Amino acid sequence: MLAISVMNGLVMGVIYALAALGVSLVVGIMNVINFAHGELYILAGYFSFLFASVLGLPVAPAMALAVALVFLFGLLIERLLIRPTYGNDMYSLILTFILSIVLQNAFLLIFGPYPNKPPLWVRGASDIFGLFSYGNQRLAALLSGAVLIAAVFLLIQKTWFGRIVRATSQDRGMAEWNGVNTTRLNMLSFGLGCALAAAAGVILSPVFPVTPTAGVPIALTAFVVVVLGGMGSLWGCVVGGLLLGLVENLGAAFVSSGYKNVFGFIILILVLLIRPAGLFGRAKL
Amino acid sequence: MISSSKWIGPAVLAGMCLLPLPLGIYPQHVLIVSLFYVMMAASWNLLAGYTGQVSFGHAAMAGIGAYTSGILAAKAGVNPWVGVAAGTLLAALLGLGLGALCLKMGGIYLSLTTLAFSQILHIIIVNEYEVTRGTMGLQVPGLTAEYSKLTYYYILLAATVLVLFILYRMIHSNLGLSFRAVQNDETAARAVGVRVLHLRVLAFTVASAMAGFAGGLYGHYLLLITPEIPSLDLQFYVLAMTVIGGMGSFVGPIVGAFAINILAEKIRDYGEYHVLVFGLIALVVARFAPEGLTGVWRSLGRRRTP
Amino acid sequence: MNRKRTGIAIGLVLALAFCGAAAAQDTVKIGVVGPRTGPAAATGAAFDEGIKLAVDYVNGKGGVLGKKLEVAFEDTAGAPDKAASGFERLVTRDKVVMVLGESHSSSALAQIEVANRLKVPFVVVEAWADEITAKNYRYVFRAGPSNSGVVNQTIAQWVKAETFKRAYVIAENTDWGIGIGKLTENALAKAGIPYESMITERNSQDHYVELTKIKAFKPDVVLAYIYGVGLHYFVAQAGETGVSPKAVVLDGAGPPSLWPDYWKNVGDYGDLECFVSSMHEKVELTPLAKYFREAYTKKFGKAPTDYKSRSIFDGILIAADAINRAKATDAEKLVEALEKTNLETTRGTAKFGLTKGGPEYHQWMPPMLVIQWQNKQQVVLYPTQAATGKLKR
Amino acid sequence: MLLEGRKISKRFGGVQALSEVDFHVEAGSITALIGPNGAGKTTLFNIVAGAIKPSSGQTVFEGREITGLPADEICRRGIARTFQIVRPFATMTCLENVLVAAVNRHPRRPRAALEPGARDLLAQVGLADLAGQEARHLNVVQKKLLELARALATEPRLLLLDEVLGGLNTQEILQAVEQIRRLRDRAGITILWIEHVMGAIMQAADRVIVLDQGRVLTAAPPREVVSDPRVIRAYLGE
Repeated sequence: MLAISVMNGLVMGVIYALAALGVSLVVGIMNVINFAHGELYILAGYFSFLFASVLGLPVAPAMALAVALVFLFGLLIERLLIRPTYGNDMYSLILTFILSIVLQNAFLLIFGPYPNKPPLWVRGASDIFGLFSYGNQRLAALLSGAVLIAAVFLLIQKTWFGRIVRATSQDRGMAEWNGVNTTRLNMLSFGLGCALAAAAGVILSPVFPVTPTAGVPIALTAFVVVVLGGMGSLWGCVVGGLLLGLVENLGAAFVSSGYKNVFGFIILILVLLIRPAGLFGRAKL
Repeated sequence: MISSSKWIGPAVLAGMCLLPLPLGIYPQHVLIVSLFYVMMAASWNLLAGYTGQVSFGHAAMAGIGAYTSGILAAKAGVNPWVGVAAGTLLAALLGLGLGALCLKMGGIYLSLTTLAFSQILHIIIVNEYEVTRGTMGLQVPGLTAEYSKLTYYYILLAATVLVLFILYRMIHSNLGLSFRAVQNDETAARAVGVRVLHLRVLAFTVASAMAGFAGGLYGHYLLLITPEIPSLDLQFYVLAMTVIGGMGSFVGPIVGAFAINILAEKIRDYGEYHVLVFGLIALVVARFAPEGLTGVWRSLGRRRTP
Repeated sequence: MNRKRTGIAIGLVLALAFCGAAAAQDTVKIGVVGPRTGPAAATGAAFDEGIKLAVDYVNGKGGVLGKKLEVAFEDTAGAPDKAASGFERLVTRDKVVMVLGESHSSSALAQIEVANRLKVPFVVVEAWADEITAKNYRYVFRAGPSNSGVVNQTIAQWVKAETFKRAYVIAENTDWGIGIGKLTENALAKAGIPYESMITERNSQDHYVELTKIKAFKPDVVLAYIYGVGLHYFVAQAGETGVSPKAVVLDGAGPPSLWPDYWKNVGDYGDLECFVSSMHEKVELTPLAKYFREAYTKKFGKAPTDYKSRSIFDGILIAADAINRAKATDAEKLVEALEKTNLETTRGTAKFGLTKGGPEYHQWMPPMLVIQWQNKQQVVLYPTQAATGKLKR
Repeated sequence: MLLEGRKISKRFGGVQALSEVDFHVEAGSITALIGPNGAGKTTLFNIVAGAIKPSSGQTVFEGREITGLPADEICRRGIARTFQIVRPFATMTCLENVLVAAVNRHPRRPRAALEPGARDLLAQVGLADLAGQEARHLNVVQKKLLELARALATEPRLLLLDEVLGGLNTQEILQAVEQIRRLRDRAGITILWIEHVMGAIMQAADRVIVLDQGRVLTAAPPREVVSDPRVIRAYLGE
């Protein structure tokens, strides 16, 4: 019981962290919460289902194409909806909230209410140390999620783009003063945030099929993780994601499975009360 | 502002009193639902439009009102009117608590906290189905012994007038001046001594009480309370109505609530697209006409009669 | 200055809104309620097919009262509040004379209150909670399974017949799930079979934790009362966690195991799963059942799978028959005619119980089967006299 | 001593905007705050007015510490301000702009009782005719005057003026300076004044504080300040 709950917690934690990375990146740089983050996750799931199951592409290119398309879609959203609202965080929140409802209903119209599922990468289940049996697809999701998170860290820590991102999220004014084109940077990082949502979507949709409204809990969890870890802190996302995954699954196993998701929200409110900047956050409110 | 059109308030009120008489049961139902949304949107507007607090917990407050009153009536046989009062009070207290909790935070944190509050409430209602009957819906008694659409219409109309009257008085009082100052420029408002934090908590408490009140009445009208009342969907409707009507204007949410509800009925004839259509309208309005329909109407008027 | 203009605007909007046109009265309209969206939207699709066939059938035989029969379908989304308001909309706006359908018990329980208040006959077709008929409302009928009927006549009998040793009952948190779960527990206790039970969230996508608890109990049969795609997740994850095939999983609702997405969502873990159904391709109880299969195949170019399309077909036939015998669309006369129903349908002869006091009042219980997927073929396991094969594990 | 700053420092990210600034303002004086762009003048204003908190140091007003109090509380204690870039309440009328300040000074008095006073203030700054006009329709000079009236409606004992003369022509500058003097002479309001127009300061100020690169360069009467080589160097560079 304990072993499988910890395992579940790890898998979900990695996925939460991945979904939250995108939110955190955008918050850190643009101070914008993208409410439609979950819907972009779902969109990527639908795309990869469409390319792989309907058009018959192999799994890997279908996933890559899905992520690329969502990235472009993210650029479009930034250009059309977010850019005019800079300086007014509330307005971008309202706009993306409306966008999330629009996307949900568009999905309903286009794909119907049924769950859709891209093909599995691997079939069957494995026996883990004789403790429990675990779906292979979930193990694959865990692995690829971890690899992707590592890649994002490399991107932020080691590249030219990452340096600009770090500089801007620390002090926007200084970055602008030093010649950073923040308009381009905003657009790019918003797109990257969306692409991270999409990556989480293509990894997880073979396990949890996508439905028009399945993005809501994903986005909510991502917000909880971001606040928990501290807005704009990437390490915070990973620690927060894993923590949340573990707490939820242990809570579900030993307290009440119905209240699984409540644990996350209670943590959120406690963190806001006690340490509003989050575990790794800047003390900026 | 008041002088040239003193007759308009009483005239609209008289019209609203007469309106349902020639109508069938179904249009009457649409009007009653619209009145509920007028209360919700107008009170949410006090938060988002006048004090810049984008709360995602307003529908949850309506849920607090509805479930408090509904559970008291269904399980303890409490008179529904007493229940509605209790629901209003509880919503006000929770509003006060949430408002105070959010004092330290601003902007996005407030939105996320209210979102978390609404989700926690939702999960509790679904899980405690032995008390709330979860997604199955709680059957509750009506406000009157005899069920009549017309009676409910007048009850909700009276409630709406009360809510709007309080809001109008607030907005047009000394307090309202400060509200509008905050809405215009928070930093400048603080600099002239406006107690922004007090105002916020006050607005949160009042708006929550109103949502609880509206939710309580609405539950007893539907006779069935489900987690759809404290849901993000309902929150979206309230937000879309306010944004489309015009955030931060007194008549905006009223116009928005009626327009959207009636439009919904028209669109329903062509299928279940109404949510998508509203979403798109709201998106376009929010992006290109941030002052909403009333803002557009006003600027049109200004152009014609300079 | 602006308020005058705004006042005029409000007036205009209101005036515009109520310029609806009245519909012409050359048809007799009945209403159908069911989920076209939401977790069980497939039921709405099945209802749609059944409605089309039934309307063709009835109008082909001269319609009702010399007029054409028309059906208005209102979506309930599987949500009780939408169900109640949809029901009310059918009666007050579309002016239907009778309402049929529904496949969610919680929705139906909300709707029977509206039916009773508006005094409109309501024939429930596929919502199983006992309370629906146990409330003994004059205007409420059920031409379909009830929880107690399904458990006591079919599921419990099957569990005994297969001599299962340990059972696990998992039920969703709805009126149907909680009700049928409780009835099943009672039946298992009476039969002396050790069991454990739990309630689950019907929209949950992740059942790993629950399945771990189930596995620890070592059951040889799991009775799953989860409706909608939630069942697919449960079946797939039962396979992944190794609960099945050690234990046989029974889908206590039926249709989710027949939906087109079933195999896509559960993969190989779907094989050997059992489910209840009132329809099987090789079991035809009446000539009308044969007609239905042929008409369905001809119209939709595929064989019927979801038995709920046939349930609504039967419901509409019962409604048309009652209207014709009542020679009126008046609610009181329709109730009297419904009470005298004696009509051959696809599932046998429909007759409503008239003894008050229990769920048998205004209830007709059609026979149900237990079927197992064996290499993607449906094999009838129970009742034994209709069986086409043996349980495989 | 009406206002005193003790070792005020403020750091923004990697930039030290103020370092250990000591200064004071005598009651009843007109004190000017000058310095090249980026010297930290507005930052110091914002700290005094409570718009931002200092990284360290204290501000003391009328003998009581006010460091870190919220801006509205500081306003109630008797410090009012104007903004370098005007911030009127755009969708409210001029009268309402002034009334906001008045009703928050006297929360218990009805609006009607406060209106004559507000109209008086508008008349004082020459905006009486525009009382019913929405503030967004004013020109920049009018907006500055409105902000001044609004600040006065809070009935301050210390008024912080941030470049009120920018954009005014010579004639208007003379009038404005006259008005500011009158405020001190007749209403007894102490004034701390950021300004670039040196002529005006020479005319009106009793004392000048010069800020450069976040430090106090000197604080002296205007005549001494203009002949101080350090000040000249700060403005003109080496």
